[in-house]
Amino acid sequence: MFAKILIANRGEIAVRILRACRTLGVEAVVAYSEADRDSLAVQLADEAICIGPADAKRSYLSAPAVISAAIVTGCDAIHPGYGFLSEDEGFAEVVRAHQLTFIGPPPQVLERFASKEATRRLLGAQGLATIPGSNGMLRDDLHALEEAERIGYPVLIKPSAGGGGKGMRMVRTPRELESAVKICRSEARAAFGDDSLYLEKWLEDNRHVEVQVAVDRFGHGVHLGERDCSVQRRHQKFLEEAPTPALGEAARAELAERAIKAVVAAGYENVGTLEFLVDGSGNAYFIEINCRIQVEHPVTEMLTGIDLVVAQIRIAAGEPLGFSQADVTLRGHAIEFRINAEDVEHDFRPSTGLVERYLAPGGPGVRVDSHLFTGYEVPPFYDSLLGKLIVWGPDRPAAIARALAALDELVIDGVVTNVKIHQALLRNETFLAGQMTTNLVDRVGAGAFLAAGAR
Amino acid sequence: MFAKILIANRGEIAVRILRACRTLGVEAVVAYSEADRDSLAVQLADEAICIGPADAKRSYLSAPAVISAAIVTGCDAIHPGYGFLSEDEGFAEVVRAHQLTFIGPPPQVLERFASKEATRRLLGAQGLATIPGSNGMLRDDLHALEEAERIGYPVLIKPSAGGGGKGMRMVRTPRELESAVKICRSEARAAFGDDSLYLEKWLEDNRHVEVQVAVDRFGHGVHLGERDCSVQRRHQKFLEEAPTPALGEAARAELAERAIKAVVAAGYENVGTLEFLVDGSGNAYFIEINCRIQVEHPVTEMLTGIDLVVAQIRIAAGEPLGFSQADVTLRGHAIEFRINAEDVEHDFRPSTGLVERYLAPGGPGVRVDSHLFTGYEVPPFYDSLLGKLIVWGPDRPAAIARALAALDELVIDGVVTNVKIHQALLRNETFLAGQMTTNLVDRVGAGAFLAAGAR
Amino acid sequence: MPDRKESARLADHAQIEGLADDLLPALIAKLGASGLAELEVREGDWKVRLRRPTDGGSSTTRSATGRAAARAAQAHADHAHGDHGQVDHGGSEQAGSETATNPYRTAATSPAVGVYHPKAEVTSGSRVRAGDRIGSVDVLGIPQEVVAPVNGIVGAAMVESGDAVEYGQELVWIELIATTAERSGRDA
Amino acid sequence: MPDRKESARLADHAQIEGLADDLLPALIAKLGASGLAELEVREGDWKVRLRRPTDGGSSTTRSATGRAAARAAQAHADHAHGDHGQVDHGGSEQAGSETATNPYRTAATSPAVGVYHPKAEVTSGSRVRAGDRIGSVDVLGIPQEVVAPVNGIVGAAMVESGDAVEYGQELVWIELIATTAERSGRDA
Repeated sequence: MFAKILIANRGEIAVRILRACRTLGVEAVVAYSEADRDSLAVQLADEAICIGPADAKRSYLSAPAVISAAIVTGCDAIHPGYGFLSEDEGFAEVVRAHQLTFIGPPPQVLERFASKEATRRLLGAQGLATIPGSNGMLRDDLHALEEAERIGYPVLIKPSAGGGGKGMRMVRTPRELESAVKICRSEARAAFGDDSLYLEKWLEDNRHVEVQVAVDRFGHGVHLGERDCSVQRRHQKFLEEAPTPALGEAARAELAERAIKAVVAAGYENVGTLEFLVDGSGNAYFIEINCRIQVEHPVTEMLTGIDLVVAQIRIAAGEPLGFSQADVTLRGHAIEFRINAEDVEHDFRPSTGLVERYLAPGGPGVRVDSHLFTGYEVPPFYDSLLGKLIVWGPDRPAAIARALAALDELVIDGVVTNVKIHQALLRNETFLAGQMTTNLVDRVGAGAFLAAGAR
Repeated sequence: MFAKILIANRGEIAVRILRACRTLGVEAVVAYSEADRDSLAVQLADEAICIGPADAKRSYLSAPAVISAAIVTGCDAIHPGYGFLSEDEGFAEVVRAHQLTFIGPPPQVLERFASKEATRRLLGAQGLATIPGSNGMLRDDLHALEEAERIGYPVLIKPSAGGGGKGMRMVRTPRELESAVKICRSEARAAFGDDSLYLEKWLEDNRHVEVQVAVDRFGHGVHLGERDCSVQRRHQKFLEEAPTPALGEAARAELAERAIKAVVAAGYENVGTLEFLVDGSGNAYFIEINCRIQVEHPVTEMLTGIDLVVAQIRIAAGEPLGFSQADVTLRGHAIEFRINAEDVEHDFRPSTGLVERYLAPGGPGVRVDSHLFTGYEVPPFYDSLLGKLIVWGPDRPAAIARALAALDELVIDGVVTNVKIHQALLRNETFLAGQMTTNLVDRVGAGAFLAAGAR
Repeated sequence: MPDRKESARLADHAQIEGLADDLLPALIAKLGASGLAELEVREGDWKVRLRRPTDGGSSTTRSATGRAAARAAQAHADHAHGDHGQVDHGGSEQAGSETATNPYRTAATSPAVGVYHPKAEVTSGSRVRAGDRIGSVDVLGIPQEVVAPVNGIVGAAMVESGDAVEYGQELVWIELIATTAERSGRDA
Repeated sequence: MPDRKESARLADHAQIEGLADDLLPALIAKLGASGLAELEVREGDWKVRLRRPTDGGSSTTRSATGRAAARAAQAHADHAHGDHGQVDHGGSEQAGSETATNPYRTAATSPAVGVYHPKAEVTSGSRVRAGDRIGSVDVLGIPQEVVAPVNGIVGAAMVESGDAVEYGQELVWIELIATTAERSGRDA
């Protein structure tokens, strides 16, 4: 096991990683930007070090700053969390060059799965169905037009790097294609420093279902069931649950088993998530793999009782997984609500401010992962995630009942949040029927959801 | 189901019951004393009503005040929580006389199990081994001496009513007996208004193991496993865990099955707890039944995923249990730490004050049931329980590792707490070996525990 | 908390006056000029804090949503005034704040939770002495006496006969016949 | 937050001065006389709060137990001064508070996290101009320039050559050669 881990992230995930380190009895150093000097992670940390100014490019996204901080504090490993440098194989490579361990897949594994398009071919060869897509990256507009023609409209333009909806556009006609490609290229370049794009057939009314896997250095792999992330707004997940209401028990088990078989065969290592689109008839198409811990990982922890961040650190340290597929039991139903500093009544524009009063809900089956505290000032420099409310119940209706009570109990005075949209969802018939599709909120319009929920 | 429930209690359990009502979609009214006007339960409540002054005798212990509050607020049921009026069969009787439902066993059941001594005979007849004890209540000193002689010293003097260590004394010689009986009578009279006492054989180095049961009106009963409450100071539990390290899996299952069989046969109804003393050779002797929800109920909720307060309300409303023994699965290990406003370095004297800063621990497997918040003033009028930290892990070592991290994370500025004794316990070899007995802390001395823990 | 010694009081005065004279102007300048949300300065054991209005309005409403807003507000008020644990004023915030601001009247409060019945003979304008029975609160059929807390004249009623009342709830105003001594005492 | 208009500033001044003149004396008397822990008064959009010292000492220690106490203290101090989100001072609390109280010196701070090496020629007493290179911080072998923030004379060093430093950490004092204008400007 590592002697000392540098936590190169912020917000709730920095606190989450710190807790995992404490559980493992490993020392931890929180690397923070000037804007996060008063953050909960820094307050809770045994040791913390300022790595740069508020601007993430000069702090959380700066490989030299992060690695230098690890060296001067005597760390032997770096946990990147999610976002920022977490999926940058170049960073992982430099980390290793400095005799430090990147907590995540080893660089060569990250490299193998770096290109989404190559990964689709790799895992497609291992028996995972993939969505009809472009043959390689789009060389130019002509190539894009040809490929779109071949696949058939509508098509989805996707960046090879990154995620989170940036550089993504759905296009229904050749006329829209050229300008959309231009926009996506610049978005992708700005967000990920890589503007290579590819095309995917667009499935109307699809569900987003992802399988959580964990594979150790010795090729022992287990799946931890799936999660349904179909509740999205502009390609951004904001509610996740498990099990997925989209598939029956047998179909879920089969999907998860196919997924773990494929990634083990393809030589994946550490925790990861395989994302699938599921169409109306229940066909699951593999779209991409996330080689990091995900925001929604607690949903799986609630069902399995397995600490995924601890598993991630253990695997990176070269330890065996320590449990087998037979030890993984999925109990009950869990739902995660992303609590964002967003004004849902004004097009979800980000909000900031001083948290004058914070009361977290609690009780059986209620978990809150958050970096909030009374007196915390939400800085304007980073994403709007304030925390996650995760509820568990023996079944979906029980989980929903708990969620309604917990959301009503949550108090965040001084900062506008998106709690209203969650409350609206929990009263929405499509959601209650387990029929959400990834395009639904955008098609209906968030406003309509809120209005219906208010009724 | 009930239309509206009056919560006739305070502190963390009032909040816990409020959450259960919210989950059930039942309206709730929080009855509070003047000293609790700013309490979390009152702040979270949809409706709250002041029933009297700080003095519990004129508020939380006043049957007329509680029942009148229920009537004027239009409630059809009263939840007494634990302590206060929760085991007063007279109160339950008056509640029914006013066409209200007492959430707990029906009055006639409470009455049947009111006398500990009678209950031992009743359940002894149903096949539960009981500790050799006096033949009925102690009539006078002569009778006490005869019975003690017959049972054999050392003996434990116990009050027929109440609990919590009041009116209890262990006696090793006839010489001590008379004065001890006198003290116990006055203590019992003061605490429970009933000074009848009985004798029990004192078992050296015993363990306190209790079985949680739930029985509906139709005689369907299940057990939810056992809890170990051997960590006590002056007969007061302050740490509880499950499963008990004292017994193997087979012995635990057998004890729980015998317990549920006996109480169902004896006509018990609603949730309840059968307390046993387990001697060095693993023999379990039934000592008493608690006809209420208990402080340590979350330990069982963590293992089973079953909401015991919801079950209690459903059963009181005449609903069937809704699950069978086969649906009760016990997963992993859970430990509850009672966080008390006590100064462990000054003989655990109660402390009060303004909570200037409150940060609750969190993350996977961590639950905090508490009524604290930043800015809360701990009143001096009631018991010292500030809340409960409950941790869960796949096994006991994992739970202990999480507990250490969580206790270190807990911040309660402005009020002295007993956190240190918990941290000392988690470093104590006897505890780590699962060898705690009910007399150990008192025999070794809390001071010695703290000193050892500090090392 | 126990009342504190005169000497300590004077020390407090000196310190706080010091704060007011020396530090406040600096604070004012700094806060006025900057975009800060709040400023606090320590002087010895004391602090002075200035806070720029933050848009807590909507959120406060949020925090009270679906709850007893008045009650939440009451709780807030208690906090704002820092008299934690001091609960000798009952009833709704409105009434509570009235007593706070009007020293020439005081309220008769309910001795229990139940149903209020004023005494027929006691009406607005009647003169009462401290301890006089002016009504009762019915608790499960047993009447509990409501008495005048002070000498005075019965004023406006805050609840009607037959209303459900909680313990300590303000029922009816008693207008004081105040002496100068009493007044200055209250204003101190 | 953006800088605010002059008119708004003046309004703020007026309101706060109002608070100071009218309300503070009353506050002082009330708090001095009572046993309250704290008092707060609102005037228009503004609040003034006085808080009696509470025995947070031991508990603060508790909250910092097994953690970077200095850092926690730093975080606290930031809160106490209410400059939420304002993070333009780095380094240890000790140094931070010094700058706050001594307007005639300012510190050169680290441009990055790494290992500090002062420039050999620049020693205590050397005269420097704002922008002069006075040392470097080594980040993975690449030196980052440390420059003098103001014209002045190099004073006491806060870290030694070869020490690990964090971003924004105060490295060495630069004693100001202050003009009256500068001074009054600072004192305003």
